[in-house]
Amino acid sequence: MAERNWVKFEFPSDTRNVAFARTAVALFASQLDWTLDELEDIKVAVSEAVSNSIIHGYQLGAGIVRVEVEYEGSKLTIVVEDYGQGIPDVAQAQETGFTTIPEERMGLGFTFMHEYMDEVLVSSEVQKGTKVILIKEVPQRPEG
Amino acid sequence: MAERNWVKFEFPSDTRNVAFARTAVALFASQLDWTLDELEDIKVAVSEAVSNSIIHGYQLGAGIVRVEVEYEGSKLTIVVEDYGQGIPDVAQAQETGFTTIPEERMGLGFTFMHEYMDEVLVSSEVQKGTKVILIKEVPQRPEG
Amino acid sequence: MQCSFNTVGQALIAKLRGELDLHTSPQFKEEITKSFTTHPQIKYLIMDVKDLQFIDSSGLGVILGRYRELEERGGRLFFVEANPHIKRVLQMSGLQKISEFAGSTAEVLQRVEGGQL
Amino acid sequence: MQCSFNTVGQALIAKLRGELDLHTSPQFKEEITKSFTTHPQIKYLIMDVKDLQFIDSSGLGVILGRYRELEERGGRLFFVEANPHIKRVLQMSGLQKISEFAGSTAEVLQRVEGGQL
Ligand SMILES: Nc1ncnc2c1ncn2[C@@H]1O[C@H](COP(=O)(O)OP(=O)(O)O)[C@@H](O)[C@H]1O
Ligand SMILES: Nc1ncnc2c1ncn2[C@@H]1O[C@H](COP(=O)(O)OP(=O)(O)O)[C@@H](O)[C@H]1O
Repeated sequence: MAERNWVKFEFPSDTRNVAFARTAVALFASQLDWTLDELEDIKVAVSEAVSNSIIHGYQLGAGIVRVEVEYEGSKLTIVVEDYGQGIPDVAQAQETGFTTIPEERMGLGFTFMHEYMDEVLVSSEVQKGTKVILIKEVPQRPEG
Repeated sequence: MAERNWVKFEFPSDTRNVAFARTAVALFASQLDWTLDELEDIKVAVSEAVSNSIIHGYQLGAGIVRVEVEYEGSKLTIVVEDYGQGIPDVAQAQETGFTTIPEERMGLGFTFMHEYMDEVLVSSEVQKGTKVILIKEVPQRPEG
Repeated sequence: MQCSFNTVGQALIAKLRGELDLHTSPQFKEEITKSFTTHPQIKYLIMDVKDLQFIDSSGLGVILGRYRELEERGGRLFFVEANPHIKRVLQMSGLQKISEFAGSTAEVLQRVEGGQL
Repeated sequence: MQCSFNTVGQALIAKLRGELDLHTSPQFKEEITKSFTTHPQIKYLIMDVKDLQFIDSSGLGVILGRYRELEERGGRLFFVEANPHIKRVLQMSGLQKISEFAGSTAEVLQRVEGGQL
């Protein structure tokens, strides 16, 4: 059981920062007792959420992406937030294969987030921005 | 020559976060073309500055540490800031061997920062906090 | 991310190293598109992903784009030495249904050249 | 950070793995202090730092603290298989003046047991 800890960071919407964001989150998350595979899962989910803020939220233009990572006990919560164009229908956006850029994208970002995390909560307001909350618990492991 | 980029992060004053801070800074800094040794130097300097905020700034109590990393061209600037007890005499504090906790510490933190970075700027106000600016340029390397 | 390309008859072998994501996939897309244009005979794409350390849906999107072209040419897509993480991502994306995993490039080439495909 | 201890005659061999900083040094301090207390015969401290990946002034402080005790006992401090980064930190801290680098633990033990010290 780990005592509560957190980090918040923000960076410009720039594709160079996707790798930084997912690796920094995994670095902080590694204060908990994940397997390497679970850390890889967390990286994919963060990569998808941050990429979405950059491509969809800011349409590859200027903007700020904020990431918060927090844990308490065995529960890890990651918040990825942008102040970009927002999502009109968050349920539809999360359907597998749904994408507003079909020429380029597969509509799998949210599907990956749901697959790799225990819980994904999306809230968004058009012209205001989008907030994605990713939750994952360290599984109970047999004592070794 | 790298186009400007930056990240800001903040976390609670907690010794668990020293390793996170130095590794996250090195991770971001690695967008520039450092050698592994130079990245190691940056890690030591950040480790010293963040440790100082936690031990001296907040005397191992509660508080927030803020870190900003920014680069443009070949110049990397790191700012480590706390809102803790501050330093009455910043020149004296930077003397090799000077420490206010002689039973435990060696007074080498600032010496390491000066040794490993090109420039170190310290500003502080008693009861307000301390800001340390660490600057390092990627050396010109022979084309290879 | 680094990628290198090699053609053997109708096969294009693309070797990826590093991380394929939103930032690095445009470079990969450009280079593989160039290979497809300069080698119109290509029907088999062999992705050597042994040294690929990370891939997300942005990276997969570029590979799927190439798959569509292969399909028009009546070709096939192979992934060589995929680690479990990459296998899982491919499975989830559905790319696995339209492609095959293989243990080595040589093995795929043998099948391609032996006319077993 | 993990540390393990071994005594051979008057020598204490401390093997460090991982990162020694503000967070991890209290644990190391506690364990090495215990070893010094339970083995009052110890005069030689051999720090095996081959697998030590990081050290800063907080980590060095703990080692220096032990050095002071060794000095009172007329002992010596050795660093075995220090990488260039760790050598540099030790040099800058002045700890190098009061200690010696060695290539292997066996080499130091030989000198200690051979009465060459
Ligand atoms: N941060 C965001 N800001 C605005 N729109 C978003 C954001 N994230 C997702 N979306 C919308 O949701 C759709 C589905 O997202 P996703 O499942 O990640 O697939 P993809 O990124 O491949 O389009 C996107 O095409 C986009 O329209
Ligand atoms: N962030 C800080 N807040 C308050 N005091 C500080 C801070 N950083 C350094 N100091 C003061 O400067 C002194 C010297 O710092 P340093 O060279 O890092 O050595 P050490 O940490 O070993 O004491 C400290 O002992 C402390 O009094």
